Amino acid sequence: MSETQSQLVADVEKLAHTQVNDCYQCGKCTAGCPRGDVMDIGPTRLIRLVQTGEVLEAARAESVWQCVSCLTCSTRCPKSVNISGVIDALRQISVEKRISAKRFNKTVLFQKEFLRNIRRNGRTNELELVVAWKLLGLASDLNPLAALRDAQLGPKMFFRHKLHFMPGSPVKDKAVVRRIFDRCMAERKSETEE
Amino acid sequence: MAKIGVFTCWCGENIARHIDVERVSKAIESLPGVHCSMNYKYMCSEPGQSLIIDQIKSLGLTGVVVASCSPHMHLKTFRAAAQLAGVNPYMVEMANIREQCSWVHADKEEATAKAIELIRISVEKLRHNRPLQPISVPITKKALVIGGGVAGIQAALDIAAAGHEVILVEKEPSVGGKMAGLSETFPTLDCSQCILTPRMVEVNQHPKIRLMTYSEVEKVEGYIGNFSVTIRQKARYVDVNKCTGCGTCWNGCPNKRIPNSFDFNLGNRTAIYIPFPQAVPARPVIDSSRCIHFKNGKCGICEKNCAAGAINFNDEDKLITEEVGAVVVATGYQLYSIGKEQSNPNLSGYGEYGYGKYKDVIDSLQFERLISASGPTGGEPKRPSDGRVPQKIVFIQCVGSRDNAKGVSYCSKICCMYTAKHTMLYKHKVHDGEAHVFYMDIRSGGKKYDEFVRRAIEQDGALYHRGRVSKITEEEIDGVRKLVVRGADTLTGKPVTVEADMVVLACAMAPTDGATALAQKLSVGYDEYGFLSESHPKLRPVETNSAGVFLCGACQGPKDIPESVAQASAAAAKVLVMFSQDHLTREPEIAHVDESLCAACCACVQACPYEAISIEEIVDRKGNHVKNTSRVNPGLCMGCGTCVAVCPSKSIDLEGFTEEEVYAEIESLLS
Amino acid sequence: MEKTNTDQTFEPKIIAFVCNWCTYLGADLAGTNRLEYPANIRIIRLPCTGRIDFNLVIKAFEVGADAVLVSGCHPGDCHYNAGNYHARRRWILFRELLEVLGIETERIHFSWISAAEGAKFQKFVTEIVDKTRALGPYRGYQSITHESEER
Amino acid sequence: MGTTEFGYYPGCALHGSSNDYEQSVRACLDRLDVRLTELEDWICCGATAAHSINQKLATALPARNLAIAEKAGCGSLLAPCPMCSMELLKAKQAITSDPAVRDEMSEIVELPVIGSTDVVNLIQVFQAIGLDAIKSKVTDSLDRFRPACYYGCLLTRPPKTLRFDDCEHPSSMETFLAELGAEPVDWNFKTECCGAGMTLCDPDTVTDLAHKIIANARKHGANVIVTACPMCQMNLDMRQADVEKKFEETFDMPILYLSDLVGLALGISEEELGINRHYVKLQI
Amino acid sequence: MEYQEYQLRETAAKLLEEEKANVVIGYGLSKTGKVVPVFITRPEDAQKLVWNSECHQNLVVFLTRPEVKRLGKPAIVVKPCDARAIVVLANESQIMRHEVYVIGMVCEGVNEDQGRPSSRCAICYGHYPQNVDQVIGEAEDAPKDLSKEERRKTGKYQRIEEIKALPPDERLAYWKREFSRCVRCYACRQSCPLCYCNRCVADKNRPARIPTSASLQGNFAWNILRAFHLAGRCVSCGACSAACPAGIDLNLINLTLANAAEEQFDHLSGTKVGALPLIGTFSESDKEDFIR
Repeated sequence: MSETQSQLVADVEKLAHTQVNDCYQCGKCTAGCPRGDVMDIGPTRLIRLVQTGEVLEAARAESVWQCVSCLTCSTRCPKSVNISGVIDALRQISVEKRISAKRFNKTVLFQKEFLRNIRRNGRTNELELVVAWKLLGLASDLNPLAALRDAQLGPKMFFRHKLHFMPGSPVKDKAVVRRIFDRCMAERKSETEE
Repeated sequence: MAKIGVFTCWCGENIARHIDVERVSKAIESLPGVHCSMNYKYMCSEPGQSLIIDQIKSLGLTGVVVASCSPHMHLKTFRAAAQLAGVNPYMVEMANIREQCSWVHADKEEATAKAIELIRISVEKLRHNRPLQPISVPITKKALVIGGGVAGIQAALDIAAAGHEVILVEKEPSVGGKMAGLSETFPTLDCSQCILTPRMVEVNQHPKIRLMTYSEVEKVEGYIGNFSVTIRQKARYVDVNKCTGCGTCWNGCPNKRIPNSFDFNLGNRTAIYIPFPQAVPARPVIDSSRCIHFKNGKCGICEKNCAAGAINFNDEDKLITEEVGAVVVATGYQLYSIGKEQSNPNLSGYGEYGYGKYKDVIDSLQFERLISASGPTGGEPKRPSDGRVPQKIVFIQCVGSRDNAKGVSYCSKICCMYTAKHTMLYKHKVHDGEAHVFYMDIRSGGKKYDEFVRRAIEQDGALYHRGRVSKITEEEIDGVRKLVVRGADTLTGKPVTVEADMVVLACAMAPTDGATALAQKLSVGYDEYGFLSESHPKLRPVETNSAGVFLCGACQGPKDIPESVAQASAAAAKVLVMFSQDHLTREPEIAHVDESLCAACCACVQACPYEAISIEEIVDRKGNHVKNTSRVNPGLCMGCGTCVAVCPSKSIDLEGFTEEEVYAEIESLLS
Repeated sequence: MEKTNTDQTFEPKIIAFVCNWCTYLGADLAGTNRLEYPANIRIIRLPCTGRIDFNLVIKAFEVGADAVLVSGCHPGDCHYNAGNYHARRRWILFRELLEVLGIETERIHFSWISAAEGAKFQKFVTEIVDKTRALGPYRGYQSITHESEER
Repeated sequence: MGTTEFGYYPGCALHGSSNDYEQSVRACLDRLDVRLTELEDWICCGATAAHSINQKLATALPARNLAIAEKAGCGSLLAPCPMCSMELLKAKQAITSDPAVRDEMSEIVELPVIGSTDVVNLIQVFQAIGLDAIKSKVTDSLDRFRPACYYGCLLTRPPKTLRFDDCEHPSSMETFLAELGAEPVDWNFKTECCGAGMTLCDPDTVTDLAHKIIANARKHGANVIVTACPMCQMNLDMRQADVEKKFEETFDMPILYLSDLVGLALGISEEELGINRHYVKLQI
Repeated sequence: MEYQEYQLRETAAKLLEEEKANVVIGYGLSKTGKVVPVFITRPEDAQKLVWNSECHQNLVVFLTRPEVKRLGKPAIVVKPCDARAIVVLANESQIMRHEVYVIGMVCEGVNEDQGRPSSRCAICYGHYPQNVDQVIGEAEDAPKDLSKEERRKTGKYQRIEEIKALPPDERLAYWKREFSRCVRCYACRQSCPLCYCNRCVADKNRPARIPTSASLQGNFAWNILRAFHLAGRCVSCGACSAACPAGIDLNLINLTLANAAEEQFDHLSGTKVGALPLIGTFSESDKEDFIR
């Protein structure tokens, strides 16, 4: 393993608060994963890649973004490896290194937009978010029809008084939220803030 | 006046390369008490030893210091040599100038200087040493074997075969242990009961063996060669001497639907019962918690039917005390519980496998009963929920084993083998059935073992998936209840879902529940899981640190039948070595009390790890109380010296490491 | 003069009290594996850490030790089941006593070293020698002894 | 019976698209004399996005809310959304188990935080009120309901952090609803994930997962699914039409909040509880 | 206090009359009017007993003396702090508890010589006697007991903290100054109710663990030995400090260990009947941070 590789492994372990070498590749995470059957690289193999220093290859995997963060894997792991945490770490690394799986550009952009939304408002403004999402969908060279499909939900929700233009009670001290974001993001080189 | 000879060894080049041996010899000559100082190439060799013997004889030496290797290597050798020349063996000291000097210090000057000091320490100690006489303890040549499984049976038979009396205590109503419940055994597929039952009968009939079933060890006192054991013989309510084992009672008992624990509750038994047809002794027991007579005083059908008049509803537990010289512990194992109930608070169950919730999820010992000819289904694999013959069985290995999060960290060693056996036995009975195995690694080291596993895969077509199972749910599919097993195959990297009729969990092997309590009674150590500790993992595998107590079988760690039997014979051999003499010689390096000075504050009594110290009353000739004092039982003391450290008045001292000797050692270092 | 001179060539005297079954064997193993360490240590072999009385440590300082090492089996591994647990409790209290008296506790080193830990023994001894060398001779306790002699 | 008090962290969902949940919780707890004090100026917990993008942020955002709760002297804090509740508890664990994290977080969020607040979910609030107290106010029986209690993935996970119920076979909702007269069914997907986190990004998977859940509940005889999670409710409710279309099956399975069912037992109207605002109509 | 004294005399007379005790060990007056230990064997002499603020001596030390044992079954007057020593003696099987009748006085604090309040009273563990056969005095008359925290802030504990705050060499220098005054008269040993060995190690010469002359080295060795032998046993009665002719506050060392025993092992000696010795027992979970 090269030094860069071991550095990356250490980074993953630190972010996920776990030891990847504890994993003995039993496959229980893949077995219980609700997305296991559609993933390109299942959780067991993601951990294996990290074990062997191939963090970047793992971070490129589509499965990193297919994960629904349901924690089934970590909960049932016989070695108490925080698999879900490792996947979160891989997400963070893939974003920072701009190597996330192409097919999930949308998802990544959405997550970023979600955070930007919170940074701006302190709480999520759903309408802003859905609009941004739809714009992203249209702009990201994906099937525009697919994006339009959910657009139907918009009016439906609005009709049921579910969708608001503003959060129920706006955050007063928005500056502090920004400062919290800046402090957390400062330490790591991150491209989330343009 | 001490006349000490110092013999410095070159150990070939080992010592001489880094230590100037000649200079050492010279420097030692002038030390007080040293009468001669010599060196030789190999002190431990025959001529080396002769040199020592000659010098003792010609110079009339009273003590010997050998400066050579670690005392753990050759102290015994040199003590024996000194004894040959008429010097008390405890007047021999060693200075470790090899392992702790020449081998670890490169600078010859420094090493030589240190060697001189090390020898000086030993000389000073020796000047204060006292000759000691080995302690002789008489031996009761009778052994107690605890546990009547295959290991206990083997140990009992071996000891008895040498002509010594044996008491074999078994807590269940019959001997046989777990092996009696198995169907066939790997890797030969011979019938377990066919090979075991002759041995069971033999222990019952052997004139030298007293078999005490339905009994437990209550208390152990005494020490090696002289244990006093109290055994609780539980009320059986059947007079075994009158009973003929005819079976009229259990056949006539109206209370027929009691889950049989021998079948792991898959089958039923009556309130008066023998656990299985080949039980030894073939004498029934009344389960008083279920018997109608004990509930309302009625029924009594068995009593009426018994022609021998053997039923005794007024039977009571009996306490029997026996004197024995050695104890063999063979309490065996149980399966790690996969349900919510755990005997060990560090463990938690496997909720995701639904054991206890889904009837057709069973453990491996239950499966053994299901395919055993003497089992509740007569050997036909029928699933517990509806009696259907399963067309597809999933076997899951490493349930509880190698699972730090919920179970135990160790490998249970036998599951790979018996799971392969299970798939074969199943396929032999249900030819078109499917056997799926989820495993992590196949561990099949042993004679004909790996061939056996391959046979299951290659010839009998068991389908092995390398991966653990995450969840089992029960679903009705096409009108049949199925267990949906969600596992993974890490070799393909994909999840695998199997809709099975039955699931068999290969649960971890764990020590029996009472094992640690028994270990405490015997002062035997045990690990975090409750497996009893052997004295040395390689060189003393059947001894314990409690002298006179030996181990065999799965109470010491996961083990298969051949290993258990081999270990049982080894334990028996150790007992026989002990019994080959009338007296036991023990190292005299034990604690002793200056009773005139002891204030009986009891600190040592509390501190002793072996309960070897007690408070005794001293009386004068007329029987008047003079004082109390602590006293060491030389049979129990192992010589750790903890008592010395806690004694405020130092009225207790440890032979071989007395206060005087140790202070002399330290003072020799005065600069 | 003498002071600086001795300090330059100062070789600490270290007395070790070790149990026969773990640390003594650990030291033997260091030898078998030829793991070198400084020659400043003198081992006193005792059956068990349970036997190691605090008096012995004081005595070691009285004879001029600059540091003392006390070592035995890891908790749970005692050859005599529990001697090391007894020792541990005494050490905890003993350190409190030394602390208030101003006897430098950094000159008394406690450790668990098993029969398999030859390398740990080597490392531990080397560290102690280096540390003690840096601390210099234990003039504190030695002055007690010397003043006694002068009187 | 006196008034019980809880601090209240609604989270974005309850002030956004799942405001029917807030309506239901408030109506229900009001009837039970529970006073909720909303945290002053709370902020978003960060949800999945924060721990996908920046781990420190994933601790800092909930830590800020914990700090606000501590400043307000709030002992028990109700977070009805399991995602929020889990994020708060994860942050609490990080803060209480490592003083360095505690100090760092106090600095980042500009308020001292020690992790002293108990974060509870809706079921725990009902448990705290006590069955007897609730039963004494029950007016209507729930005997027409055969609920499949759906805990989702986050109500019990990670078990060592949440320490709530059995993570494989939870039963607290069942026990509770059975006492109110409902007949909960035993089914297999109590803790299976519905994929709500992906509802916008990957609708196909979500419909698959939702189908498995609704179909299994139906198969085991349920006539309603009960949840205590706004995302699960929204996902199973809003997506049900898509599921029915894709799998060509009709379910008409109402997806109620736990507080909806409790509210009905307490005699609160469907309108007050906001049940009328769900997609799938309640027709039982 | 007068009423307590009256009750005490009545009790003692009755005990002797009914032969529940053959000797009452208590406080009386010497010819010069000083409070001294007295051994009352006749009921009519019970009037000689006194109880006042000068009764600072711990009489428990006499219980293990052979010459006192010869007087027959004893009753003894104790203060609450002294009573703890009885519990320790019984736990260490030095006395049969049922063979001693213990009269516990509710205590408002006592003076040392020259009328100064005793320093041990500043760290009083309780004014109401525990584990005694009879209590004389009313609980409400006793001053309020200090909490553990309050105790730590007063008297000798404060002094210990001061010493501990010094750099090690100054600490050592302090004790060197103190111990250099020790003349090895062993009054500390003589006055201690818990020093009951038949022959003290200090008096044994094979090996000579403690240099016998009053050298600084010997004094250090002796005082370390004494302190450690009392670890987990000392009941902080202060008898040693009071007895020391050189005026060394020996109790400070004992208190340090008593404090450690309480903090680390939750062991407060003499407060629990049947307690096992602190040294001589262990727990697998004993905590330390210095063993490597």
